Parts: sequence; C-alpha cells; structure tokens
Amino acid sequence: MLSYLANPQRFMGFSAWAAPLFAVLAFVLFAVGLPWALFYSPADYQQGETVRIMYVHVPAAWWAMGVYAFMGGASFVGLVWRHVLADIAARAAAPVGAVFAGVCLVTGSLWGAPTWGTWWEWDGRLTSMLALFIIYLGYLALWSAVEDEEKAARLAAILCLVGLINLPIIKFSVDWWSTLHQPASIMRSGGSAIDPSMMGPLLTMAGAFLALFGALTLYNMRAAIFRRRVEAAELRGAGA
Amino acid sequence: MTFRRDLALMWGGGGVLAPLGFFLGATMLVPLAMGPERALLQSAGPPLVWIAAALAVLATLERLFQADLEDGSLEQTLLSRAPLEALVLAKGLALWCAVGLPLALAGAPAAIALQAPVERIGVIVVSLGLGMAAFIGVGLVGAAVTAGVKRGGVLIALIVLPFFAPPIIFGSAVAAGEQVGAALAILTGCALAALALGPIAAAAALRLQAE
Amino acid sequence: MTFRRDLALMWGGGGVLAPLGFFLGATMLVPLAMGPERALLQSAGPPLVWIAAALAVLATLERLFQADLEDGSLEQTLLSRAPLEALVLAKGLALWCAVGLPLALAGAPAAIALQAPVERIGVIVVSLGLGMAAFIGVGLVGAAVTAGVKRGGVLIALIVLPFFAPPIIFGSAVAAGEQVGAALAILTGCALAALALGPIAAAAALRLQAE
Amino acid sequence: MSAARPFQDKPALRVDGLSIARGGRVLFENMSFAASAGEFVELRGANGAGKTSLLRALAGFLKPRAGRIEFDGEDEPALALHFIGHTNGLKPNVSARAHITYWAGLFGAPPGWDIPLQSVGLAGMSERLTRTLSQGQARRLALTRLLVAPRKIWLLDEPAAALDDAGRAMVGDLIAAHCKQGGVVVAAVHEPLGPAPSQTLTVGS
Amino acid sequence: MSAARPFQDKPALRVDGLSIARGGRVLFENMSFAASAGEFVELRGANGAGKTSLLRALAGFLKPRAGRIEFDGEDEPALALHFIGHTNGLKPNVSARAHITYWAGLFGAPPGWDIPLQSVGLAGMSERLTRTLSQGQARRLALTRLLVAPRKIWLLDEPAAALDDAGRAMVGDLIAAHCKQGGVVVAAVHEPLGPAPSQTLTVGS
Ligand code: HEM
Ligand SMILES: Nc1ncnc2c1ncn2[C@@H]1O[C@H](COP(=O)(O)OP(=O)(O)OP(=O)(O)O)[C@@H](O)[C@H]1O
Ligand SMILES: Nc1ncnc2c1ncn2[C@@H]1O[C@H](COP(=O)(O)OP(=O)(O)OP(=O)(O)O)[C@@H](O)[C@H]1O
Ligand SMILES: [Mg+2]
Ligand SMILES: [Mg+2]
Repeated sequence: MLSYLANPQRFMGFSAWAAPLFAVLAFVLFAVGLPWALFYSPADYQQGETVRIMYVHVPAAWWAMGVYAFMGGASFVGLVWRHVLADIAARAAAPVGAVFAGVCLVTGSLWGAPTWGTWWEWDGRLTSMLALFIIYLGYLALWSAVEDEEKAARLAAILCLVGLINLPIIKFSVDWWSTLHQPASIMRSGGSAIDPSMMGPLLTMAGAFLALFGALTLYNMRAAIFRRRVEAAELRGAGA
Repeated sequence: MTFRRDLALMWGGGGVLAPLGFFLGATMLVPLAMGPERALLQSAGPPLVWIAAALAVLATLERLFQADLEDGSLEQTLLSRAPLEALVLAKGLALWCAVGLPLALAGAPAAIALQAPVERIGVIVVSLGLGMAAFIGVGLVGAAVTAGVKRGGVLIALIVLPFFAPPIIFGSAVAAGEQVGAALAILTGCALAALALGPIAAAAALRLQAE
Repeated sequence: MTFRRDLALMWGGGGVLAPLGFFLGATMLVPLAMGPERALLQSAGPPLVWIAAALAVLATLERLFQADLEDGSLEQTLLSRAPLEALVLAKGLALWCAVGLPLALAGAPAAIALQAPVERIGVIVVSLGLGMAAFIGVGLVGAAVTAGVKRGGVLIALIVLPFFAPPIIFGSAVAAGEQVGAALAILTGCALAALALGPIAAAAALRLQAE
Repeated sequence: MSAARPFQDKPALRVDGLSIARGGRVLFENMSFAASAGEFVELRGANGAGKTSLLRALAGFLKPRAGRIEFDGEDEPALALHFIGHTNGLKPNVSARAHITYWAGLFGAPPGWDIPLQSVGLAGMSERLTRTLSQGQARRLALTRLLVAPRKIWLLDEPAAALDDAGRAMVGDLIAAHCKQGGVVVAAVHEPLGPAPSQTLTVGS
Repeated sequence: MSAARPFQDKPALRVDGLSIARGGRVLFENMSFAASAGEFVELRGANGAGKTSLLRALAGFLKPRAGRIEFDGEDEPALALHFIGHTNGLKPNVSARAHITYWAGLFGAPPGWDIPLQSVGLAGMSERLTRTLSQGQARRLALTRLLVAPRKIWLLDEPAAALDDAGRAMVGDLIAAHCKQGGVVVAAVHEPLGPAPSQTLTVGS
C-alpha cells in the first residue's frame, strides 16, 4: 500500500478521491459526534456540564500526539529512503498537528478555570504539551526559514525525530510527576475506567478528528505537489 | 579521540569566557532586581541559577556552527578522516569543558550569592554540570539545524527551549532540595541521552549545511 | 536623519527576532525552574522580566560592531558624510526599534505569565521601553570598546552590567508597583543620558577600531 | 572642459616621510610621494610588504608611526575618498539594491543618481541577497561604491581580485575614466590592470 | 619509480552528465569529463559561470541536479581529496601553527610530518594569530593544507588569489609536483597558473 502510493503520480490519483472522502467522513462524524457529546451524553456527577469540554479536549490531545508520531514516521522514511512524498507528508501534517495541540491547550485551560480554579499551572503534563506545541512551531519555522526545499525537508526531519522523545514524556508525565492533571483513564493497562455512556461520543469525536486530519493533510500534500510541479517546470524552462 | 578533543577545545575556545561573564552578571542582577528581601531570594534564587546557566548556553549556540560555515572551516571538517559525529561530539565536550564546567563551578558562588544553603552547594554544582551537558547535547542539534539560516537566533531559541525544560525542572528541584537523588538520576539520564543522540542528529544536519 | 535611521534599521536588522525569542524563552523557563508556587512567582516574577530583558540586550551586543569590523562595513561608515556619532545614534535607535520595542511589548505577556497584576501591565511596558533605551545607550559603548577584542563577550558583560544596575533597580520598582512615578522619572533620565552620551563615547571608540 | 574634469584644479595627495609599523615590526620607513589630479599610482610589493597597510593609513584608518599625509584642498580627507579593501563590506542577508541605496545615503549620492548595477555587469541582480553572489559578483557589487557618489581619490586594494578578464578590463576602464576626469587613483595590484600607471611605487624593502 | 608516484596505478575522477542548479537557475547541464592520474584540469569561465559550484559538487558539498561523479578506486571520496575554496577556513584568533596541527589531525598526517610553513613562504610566522596575517599570507597558510597530509585529488578554487608573483609560481610548482606524483588537480582560475593544463574546461554557456 505504502510503496504503491510512493509514486507521486499514483498518489495524486489516490488522493483525488481519498481527500474528499475523508472530508465527507469528518463532516459526518462531527455532525453525529458534536450533538451527541454536547446534548445527549450525561453530565458528570462531579464536574457537571463542563465535562463536555472533554469531547474536544481529549481527541485534540490524542491526535496532537498522534500526528506528531505520524510525522516522525514520515520523517524517518524521508531521511532514510530519500522519499519526497514522505517529506511532503510530514510538512503537510505539521500545521494540523499544531492546531490540534493549540486546541488541546485552549480547551484544557478553559476547562481548568472552573475545575482547578486556574487557567494555567506549570504541571508536568501541561508543560510537556506546551513543549509539543512549541516543537510544532519550531518545526514549521525551520521549514520556512530554509530556502532550499530539499535541505529544509532533511533538516526538519532531523528535528522532528529528535522531538519524538517528547511524546512519551507527555504520555507518562502524569505518572512521573504528582500533578493536577488526571492520569490516563481510557487508554491504560487494565482496561478503561470511564463510563461507557461517555465512551461512545468520545470515540466518535476521536474518529472525526482523525478524518479531519486525513482530509487536511491530503489537501495540503496535493497543494505542495502542484506547487513543486510548477517550480520544476520553471526550472526546466530556465535551463533550456 | 582525546587528542582531537583537545584540539577542538582550543578551536572552539574563541568565546570561552563570554558565557561565564554573562552568567555571573545575570546572577549579580537578580538581587538588584528582586530587592534584598532574604526570604524571597532564598526561595527564588537557586532556581534562577539554573535559568542563568541555560541562557548562557543559549547565547553561545547561535555562532557555534555558523562561524564555521561562514569562514569555510566546516568544509574542511567534512573532509576529515574522523567521522563527523565524533568531531561534533568533541566540539560538544570542548564546549562543556570551556563553558559548561566553568559555569557549573561558578554556580557555587552564584548559588551562595542567591542565598542557597551552603550544604547544598555540592549537589548544585554537580547537577549544573550534568544539566550543562544536557543543554549542550540538545543545543548542538539546534545550532546545526539552523546554521545556514537567516534568522538563526530565534529559531534556535524556539527549537531548543522545549528540550531545555526537563533538565531545568529537575535541576531546580535539586537546587531547592527536593527529591535530590531521583532528580540527579534523571539529570544524568538527560545528559547521557543528549550527548549520545545530539551529535548524531547534529552531524546529519551539518552534512546538509555546506550547500 | 530619519532616512539614515531607517536604513540603519534594515541594515542592523539581521538578528531582530533573536533577542525576542531569547526573552520569551527566558520568561517561559522561569516558572519551570521556580515551580508552580503562585505566591513565589507573584513576588519574584515581575523583576525577572527586567533581568530577562537586560540579558536579551546583552546577548545582542557582542556582534553589534564586531560583524561590521570583520566584513569591512565599518570602514565605509568612517568615510561617510554624516558624523559617526549620528550614525551610531541611528544604529542605537534602530536597535531600539528592532529589539527594544518588541521586547518592551513582549514584556506584557511575559509579565502576565509571571503573575504580575493586569492593571500594572501598562506601566511595565512603558518602563521597559525606557529601560531598553538606557541599556542600548550604555551597550553601544561596551560594544564599541570591545569590538576588535579577542574575548569580547566577557568584557562587554563586565563593562556594561554595572551601568545596567540603575535601570534594573528602578524598573523592578515599577514592576513591583513601588513609587511608580518617581521611578519612571528616573528611568527617563537614565534613558536620555545614555542615548545622549553613549553614541559620543561609542563613536570615539569605533574610530580607533579600524586599525 | 572644466565640467568634464571636475577635480582638475584642486591639488591632490602628498605623502611625506611616512613610516608604518604593524605588531611591533616596521614595514617601511620614510616613504614620500605625491600625486596630482589625473594620476594613477600603482602600488607593488610582495605579500606582506605593507600595501594594504599603506592604503589604510592613507584612508585614515591606521595611524602611521611617523610622517605626514596631506590631502591638499580638502578639510576633511575622509569625505574626499573611496576605499575598496580586501573585504567587500557586504552583509550576507541584504540585497544588492539595499546595499547600494545604503551607500548612496552614506556617501551622499548626487540627486538623480542611478543604481549602477549595469555598469559592473550585474544587471538583473538587484534583488539578490549578497550571500548568493559568486565571489566575482560580490567584488563587482563592492565596486559600485565608486560609482554611486563621485569622490576625488580612490584607494583600491587589489580591486580586480576574483574578477574574470572582462571584469579586469572593466576596472581598468573605470580607473582610466576617473583619472581622465581629474581624479586620483592609488591601487595595490599584483598584476597590471590595463591603464598605464603614472607612477609605480614598490612597497617594502 | 612507484615510490615517487604513489597514486599512479589507481584510476581517478570521472564526471558524467552533470547538471547543477543554484537558486532555481540551471548553471550548466550535461557536463562530462574524466581525469586520470597525473592530470591537471583547468576550469575557466566568467564570474558567476559556476566554477565554484562545480568544485563544491565534486567535493560532495553540493548535490547536483543530475549526473554522476565517480572517484574510481576510492570508497570514501571525501577522504581522497583536498579542497581549497574562496574562503581560507581560518579562525582569526588562532595561531598559524595551531591551524596546521589541527589540520594534521583532521586529515591524518603521516607520522614524522613537519609543519610546512617554510614551503609556502611563511617561515617564522608559526605563532602569529591569523588575523594579523596579510591577505596573501592567509592564502598561503590555507595552502599548507595540501602539504600536511597527502591526498590524491586537489580541488582548488582560484588558489593563487591574492598571491604575489612568487606565490603564483609556488602554486604552479606545487601543482606540477603533485601531478608528477600521479595526483589529480582540478583548479578554477582566471589566469593561467604556470604548468600547462592537460585539459581546459569552460564552465557555463
Ligand atoms: C491547558 C491545560 C491542559 C492540557 C495541556 C492538557 C493536556 C492533555 C493531554 C496531552 C491529554 C492526553 C493524555 C493521554 O492520552 O495520555 C489529556 C487528556 C485528558 N485531559 Fe487534559 N489537559 C489540560 C487540562 C485539563 C483539564 C482542566 C481537565 C479536567 C479537569 C483535563 C482532563 C483530561 C482528561 C479527562 C483526559 C483524558 C485522560 C485519559 O483518559 O487519557 N485536562 N489532557
Ligand atoms: N594586526 C597586525 N599585527 C601584526 N602584524 C600585522 C597586522 N596586520 C598586518 N600585519 C603584518 O604587516 C605586514 C603588512 O601587511 P599588509 O596587509 O599591509 O600586506 P600587503 O602588502 O597588503 O600584503 P598582501 O599582498 O598579502 O595583501 C604583514 O607582514 C602582516 O603580517
Ligand atoms: N546560494 C545561491 N543561491 C542562488 N544563486 C546562487 C547561490 N550561490 C551561487 N549562486 C549563483 O550561481 C552562479 C554560479 O556561482 P559560482 O560561485 O559557482 O560562480 P563562479 O564561476 O565560481 O564565479 P566567480 O568567478 O565569480 O567565483 C552565480 O550566478 C551565482 O550568483
Ligand atoms: Mg593586502
Ligand atoms: Mg567562484
């Protein structure tokens, strides 16, 4: 599958229908998940209605990390097998991941104000999530600061791989530090500790975020490939 | 290896004292800015030693490889018999000897000036030494990745600071006397990981920088 | 004059963002190092904004004239029709616009992050702006005197930091909300004096640097 | 005629008993020469002889150990000369055009001046950052300083370094034209530049 | 005989269909040439033609747009060549001797090597900081890299820049001697260096 798509020509063919498909899927999942989460799911017995922030916060947090892991994989492929499409994929995913991280931070701090009584604390998880957000920004800034695209791709890939180390830190920060933020209750060894009635909307929203990521990334990649084709044509023109 | 390291030490030694002056100046300014309240200094001071150290390293990073790139000595390094990773590691170790070690030692008077308890000075110096190694390992990558870039300075800060966070958190814990043993262990881990992986990533980046 | 100033602005604009990243990074590290104790941050934080700003300026000074000396553009400046004092002043003003002003503005979020009361943000930004002018005026002299020197970095720190003390003391008073009026007046005085005398001394030093 | 030779009537450069030392070593002693309007003085000498040091002393950057340098008819000699040293004086991340406008302000270009990139063979490069220029292109850009604002005395340190044959010819033509206008050119060279020098000084023993 | 020409039997450098672009502009396309042991290849071309870019591509610093560069008989081409670029690769506050010892370590000088300052006309300057060297002296110091450790292929970018007549002759002699030993020299020049090139390539259209 991957090696099949590694050809830009075939990728363009595939993404021509896959990108809109993901977009439609995201739309449908949001259309189902948002009302479910906001109106038809139970309020928490402790937190009341504010718990509904969770349905945005948690998927955003998951996919902020997930997108970074995806970029890590793509960067590795780009570095080792010199694959242009992998470089483009990593670059295309980054803004989406940055936005997810930003959404996680904003919803988290909106949620923190009523429940913890503070917008922001320098606790382990919050800090490492902020670090992830900054790493995203640094990655994007590096990419745009280097003029030569191929060089930019390699340098950014190196940075991305180095930044992977932050993911386990975010994941386990709640266990390593004694903190405000609650420890994992869904994805943990020994089964989920969350009420099943919350699980449905949460997973739907997680699916919606994933589909959104897929759609945006594919569209970004297509745009990048079109731009490169135009530039390559100009270069050929200048040489002749 | 040691031979080359010593060479690199002299080589990279252009601005050895600068970060030291920077560091001592910074810690000198703290009491001025905070006023002479002892209690405040006592709790805020020791962590500030860490911040000053991190900033002193940060300030040296921008020119670390950029100078080599501009004056053509990076090209020569690429033609060397020794693997580039080893040369970068040597540069990192030289930087640690030239900047990290003096800063860690200067941490003693600085910590005293900032009212850290005297019996804690020993661990503070050790932890600073470890932390500097971690900063430098990460800093090598930031410096290498941004070497040819127009606005290198901000980029380095942006890239490197998220990675500076863990050593600072645990280092300040040591300085504040909390969970010293565990924090020292984590700092050692950070330092080793940074010095092991940093040069590899930095060398890969430098290879791309010669244009 | 304005014409030349704008030119100098573009000219000196190489590393505009670097100090900003440095400053914001520094203020971000503070709470990491000090731990999340709110009370401590509240009293220690605002003065730290000043220290971070001073260090950010200090970090830009080393290369301020050294780059001009190395690449031969200082020679051209000496052949200019405009008096060197005016050119140095223009460089100082450009530095203030490019570094000082952004830093002063960045002081607002930084002060908030360090738990300064919201109603005090206005004066903090104004006082930072004045303080940056004072730092830059003094910094020009330090940078000019050490431009051709082997170990410029420490020297600048040594020369410049004693003169940074008064603005920092009064600026931190503003940030802490003590005697704001008087402190602002003194800061204005510092800024004017530094900008008036700094370029004269710096120009005299630069004339000797072309060898 | 006088419009064509604006510098003609003023006298020019006189050096008397000049002696220069660098790092505690005397490079040369008791050098004397004079150049009047329209003269092209060629400086020759081995590497390390002191050509650059002499030119820097003439420009006022280096204090001689002894001797006098006079620019007759000029109160402020620094305002009467252009200096092209070994270094080009370029900022890597600044465009060619921005350099030239900066110099125009610095040296006081006359009203109606034009960006002289065409004349040094850099047509179409005005927006290029100078770090993307080749060595010879950078040297050509540095030479535009001579054309941005007219100044009587040109002190040139190996002006044709890194230039190709066309570039050397161009430098020769610039010098010849300047001398014809009554300017004075003092140039350190390792190889003749084209126009016949009116005097050749050998620096060093 | 074979001791005098240590590189003789190995084949050397081959370039096939090379095409180089800088900043979105193609400098040249489809360049091919080969040089065997003992050859001196001269690169000519106007300023900005692409001589430096070609040499950097040969050294492996610059990735060509298309084409192949082969160093026959060498697994690790970077270890088989010396590169002297436009910049000298000197640190201003480090002494000449320290530079040379550093290079000796970097390039793997054979045991019993000697500091070759005499051979480039810098005798007695080993303790000088390089910022106190004149332009030509600095270039000579950079050239000592060629002598510290023997390498088969020399890529030289205007090696005689800033050198006086004696210096140019010295560079010519170094090249001739290296070719005689079976080395390969590729040098970009604006003026002939002395030894007759075995081939002259003109870069650019
Ligand atoms: C700016 C502040 C916050 C940040 C940066 C943040 C960050 C994160 C991250 C990164 C995760 C994913 C963890 C994982 O999958 O292992 C997460 C999950 C979660 N967060 Fe937050 N959070 C913030 C504030 C809050 C607040 C205020 C609450 C509620 C009081 C909250 C409740 C949760 C819950 C319930 C989860 C799911 C935990 C799980 O089952 O894994 N967060 N948050
Ligand atoms: N700062 C310095 N300290 C000590 N000696 C110096 C210094 N600068 C130059 N010298 C020495 O002064 C002498 C003259 O240098 P100068 O640069 O004037 O020579 P030059 O004739 O221009 O040589 P080149 O042809 O190589 O450019 C040289 O021997 C040089 O080593
Ligand atoms: N980084 C870059 N970005 C864009 N263009 C570049 C870059 N570097 C070089 N160039 C252009 O590539 C061309 C070739 O440059 P190169 O330095 O190879 O020329 P050269 O033949 O060595 O010239 P010279 O004789 O002046 O040294 C020039 O036109 C130059 O402007
Ligand atoms: Mg000279
Ligand atoms: Mg060239």
